Amino acid sequence: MAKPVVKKEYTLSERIYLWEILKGMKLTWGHFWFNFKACWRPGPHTIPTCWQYPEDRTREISPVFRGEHMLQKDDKGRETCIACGMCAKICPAKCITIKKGKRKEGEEDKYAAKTYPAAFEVDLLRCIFCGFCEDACPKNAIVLGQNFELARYTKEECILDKRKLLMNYRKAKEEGKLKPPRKRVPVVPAPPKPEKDEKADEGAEAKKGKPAVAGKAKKKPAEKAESNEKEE
Amino acid sequence: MNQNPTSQTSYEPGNYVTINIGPSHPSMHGTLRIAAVTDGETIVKADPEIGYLHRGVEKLGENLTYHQFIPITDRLNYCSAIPNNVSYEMAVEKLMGIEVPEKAQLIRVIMMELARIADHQVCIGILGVDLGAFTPFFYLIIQREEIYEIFEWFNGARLTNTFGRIGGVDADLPDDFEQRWEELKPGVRKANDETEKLLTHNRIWMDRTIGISAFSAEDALNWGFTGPCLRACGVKRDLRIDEPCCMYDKFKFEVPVGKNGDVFDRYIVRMIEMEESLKIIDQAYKLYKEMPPDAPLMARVPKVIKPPAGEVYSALESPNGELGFFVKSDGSANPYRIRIRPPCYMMFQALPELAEGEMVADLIACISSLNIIAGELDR
Amino acid sequence: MDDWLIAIIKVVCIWVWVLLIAVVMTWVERRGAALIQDRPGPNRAGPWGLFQPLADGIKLFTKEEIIPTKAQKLLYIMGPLLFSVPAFSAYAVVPFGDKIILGGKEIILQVSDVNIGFLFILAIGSMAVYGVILGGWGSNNKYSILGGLRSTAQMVSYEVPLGLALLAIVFVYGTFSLRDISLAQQGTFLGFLPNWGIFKQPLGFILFIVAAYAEANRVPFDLPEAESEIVSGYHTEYGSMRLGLYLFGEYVNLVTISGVIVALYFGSWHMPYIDLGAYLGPISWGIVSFCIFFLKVSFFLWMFVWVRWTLPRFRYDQVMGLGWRGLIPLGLFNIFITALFIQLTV
Amino acid sequence: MDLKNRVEQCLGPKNFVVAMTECQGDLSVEVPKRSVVDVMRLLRNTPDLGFNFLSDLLGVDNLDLNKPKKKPKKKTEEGEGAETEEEPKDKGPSPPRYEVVYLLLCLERNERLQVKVRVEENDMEVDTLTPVWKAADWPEREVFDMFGIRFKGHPNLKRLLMWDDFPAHPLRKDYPLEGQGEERHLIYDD
Repeated sequence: MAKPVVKKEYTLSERIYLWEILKGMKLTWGHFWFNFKACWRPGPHTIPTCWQYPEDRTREISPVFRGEHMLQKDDKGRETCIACGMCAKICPAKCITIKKGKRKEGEEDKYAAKTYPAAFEVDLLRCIFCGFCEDACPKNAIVLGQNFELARYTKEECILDKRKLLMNYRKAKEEGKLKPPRKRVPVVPAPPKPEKDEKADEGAEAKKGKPAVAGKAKKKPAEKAESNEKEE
Repeated sequence: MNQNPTSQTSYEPGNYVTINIGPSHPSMHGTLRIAAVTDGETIVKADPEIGYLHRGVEKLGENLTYHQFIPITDRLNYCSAIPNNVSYEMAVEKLMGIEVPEKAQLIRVIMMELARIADHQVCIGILGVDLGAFTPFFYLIIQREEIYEIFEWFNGARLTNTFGRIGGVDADLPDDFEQRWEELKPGVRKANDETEKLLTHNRIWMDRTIGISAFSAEDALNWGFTGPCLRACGVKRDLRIDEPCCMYDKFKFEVPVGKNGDVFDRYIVRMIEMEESLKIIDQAYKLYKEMPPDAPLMARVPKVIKPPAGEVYSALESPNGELGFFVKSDGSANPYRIRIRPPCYMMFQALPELAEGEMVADLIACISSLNIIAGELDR
Repeated sequence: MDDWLIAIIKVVCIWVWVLLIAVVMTWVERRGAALIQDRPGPNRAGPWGLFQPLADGIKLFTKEEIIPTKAQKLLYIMGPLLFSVPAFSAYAVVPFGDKIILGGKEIILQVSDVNIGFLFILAIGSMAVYGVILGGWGSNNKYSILGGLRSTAQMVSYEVPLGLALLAIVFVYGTFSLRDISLAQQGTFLGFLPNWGIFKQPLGFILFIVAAYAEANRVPFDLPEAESEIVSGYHTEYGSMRLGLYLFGEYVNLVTISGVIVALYFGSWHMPYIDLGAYLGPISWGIVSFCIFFLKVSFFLWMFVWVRWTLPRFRYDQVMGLGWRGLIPLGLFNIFITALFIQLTV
Repeated sequence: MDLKNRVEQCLGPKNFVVAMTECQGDLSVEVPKRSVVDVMRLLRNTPDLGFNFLSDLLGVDNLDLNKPKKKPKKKTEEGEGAETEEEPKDKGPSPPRYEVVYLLLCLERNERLQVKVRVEENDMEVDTLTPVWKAADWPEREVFDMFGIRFKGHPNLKRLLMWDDFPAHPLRKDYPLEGQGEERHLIYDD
């Protein structure tokens, strides 16, 4: 297939290579000189755009960063997780396994709710750090912290059990890097008169020839969502 | 295995050298392979082969719930994950008939345009690197880092954002967004300026890009080109204007159009688009600030998403072009079929025609300027 | 006997010195590139990363030597040697200072003052082509052979404008010896300019420097090792110190070229306007002239780095076009003008 | 005149329309398999349609939809998306297993149209669209790769994403998500 013919129209300064080359060299010299001066600054963070990583940890990490997981405790030092399994269910990578345990007498200072996770494992090798578990958690128990140094030597170390998850929490608390509770985004308020709307909906559906079954099926989850909001 | 009758007769074996470029080659964007039959340095026939990064994303989608597929879309075009997320979310929203709140749409626009800038920066930077100019790449990539910083402070991830949820967005803009944005704007403009100074009028650059792999508008449409590469051919088509979604119709911006459809035009179109994106973000942020702070960000969406049975196709102007998702639902919680229409897939299949008669060095420039992302290409 | 001893000392000294510069150049290149590109570059090994070349050298020496199974073994081994030996030997005729008087004996700061210095450089420079083409051919790799062929074509073509530029210089100074040309650049020209070659041959200088960049395979003429197209050209298959020899050879070439540029066009060891030799003693002048010379050389070495990180790279046919259609006519024109000028003035 | 009527006017007289459905504003036309190229040419060249851009081409495996136990449920769902009366073929004993969907776009009016072709399991061959749009090249290869639907007259119909001697067609519904161990075969048999 014939290719379209392209006409080159160069100006004189473009035609003689040197002028534009010198302009470019002036620009790169500017960068060189700026950075050359910056090189002599004291401390590890010399050139403004680069962090000398292991030494220089001054870079601020976002408070909502999605790093290594942790299991949070409440103010009284009790585990907040109720082992409902929402996180395990929503996880796209299926990296969370939870075993449910029932709180016994005398463990009220250890666990906040009646149920607690007897085992809680997060497989870091599978995790994709999407943050859906945080989103799904009704108690704000599982949280993705600010730790981004995830390299480990063995595969076993990459599986975070409950002990490690709680340790992560303790470490974050000591460093004052606890994640603020996730802000729930405002949702469009429910329509003001649900009964009437439902009727209208049904009417519309009937007009369209939609069977009522589908309408009901559609309605149910919405109700669920409402009830969830109330809980919160 | 070769069932192509023309491909065997179009060149006589023996007189030519077949150069195998890729799958691991310094200038391959991801893992692609091009078997180039060359006559000296001139390419007689370039035969692209893909699939080295095939991860079965479409099959995977059939086995995940609608929400769980969002992080998978991050991994399509990893240079700009946000348009992928939004495009998929829009497809599901269309299927369910959900109206996304305006504020959420504005946040989507802001983030998508930031991602567009980031994507174009990478594309132009890599184009420079492939043509031997290393330095602009760094000037651009530093600004991309700043954009990623905004992403990080928005919802906690830099590259694979998992932006938004079906029916809205997952977070509001951070409080310091305005400050960061005001800092970012001059930085991006400066980096673009410097890139222009180093490249645009440099005769070496012009010689290397003008007239290389030029494509006519008819050919481009025939081959399914979209996005900057189609606009470089002179077709004024931008889904942001032609099929406005996410309130794109409320913003004023120019759609740059090229003339020849060569590498240089693609480069220039991308350069101008970055500037236009900055303008769009400015306007969108102004609208965003006018919204009440507690305006809803999520539509009312059931916890378990079960769209009614049906099939929709919804497309969006991603940095590379038309990124479409075809979602078919059977009424259950898992999508029945998800088809991704990646923009660079359609463009890469035209490579034999684009590269024919060019030189080996131009083949590299051509691939770079098409902005092939293997994650998107192979899915 | 003394002459022999002095010659051997000079050879060893200059060999070590050039090698040292080449080694430091690898550091300068990486650090300079980094600073141009807003990043710090190698800064871990030693102060400011100065020991980085050392670390690289150790790495290259201790790496396993691999010869590809289907390589032409002899050619494969000969390639880097043929490339690096001419690179080192070309410096023999380039001066590096005026002269030193030790114990009443005048020692010129140059390995040997050959009266056909130019021809020697051109001849030895063309030898390097064999290293590249043999290495590329012997590797039995398509990228290597492409790189080798590109390099050969380019080096052979650009020797012509290089020679033409040098010819014009010969017209001006009437000698082939670099030392004589250096000596002739003392004083002032037209009363206010230093009596340097660049002011007598501005066009020739541009031709020479462009052709020299092409000869040294540096950006924007680095097609033989264009890593985005042909991986790394003729040394794709090389590893360990064989690769090191290619890399060092390139930097040594840069030192030689910079030395020639300074000697021909930038007044060699002369300071502009001031004749320091008249004020200093014979030994101190020798050292000072050496320093001046290498200050100038280091500027041109830096130019190589600077240009490399500013420009994109040419395409093969464009390089050839520039050489044959651009530089050679210009070179002929330059020779014509020079000859005309000399004819009219003398 | 809206798109649906125009499409019907264009294709109707030649009996090209098998069914027409609409889902959330996306119009889809089912056409007979043998005349797909004619339909495309017609859609492309009719002035008031002008679908001159092939946006995408994809395959769908309806195995799970056609399963007998799901049948009653499926009926209602089909009805929800569109007018039930226009689905005569589905009520037959064994609906064709595969679909090839062509996504067309009219650049002038920004209208989109889905064109569907049903492919029976025992006759998995569709005419290629490459003479009409070159853009159909790789998508057709991919559909062949993923579903095993062959395209008659395609210039280079070989696998696109999977390797050449891959034994299965992975996007079929009866192919397990985690594969059948083909990669092991690849490692040991070479």
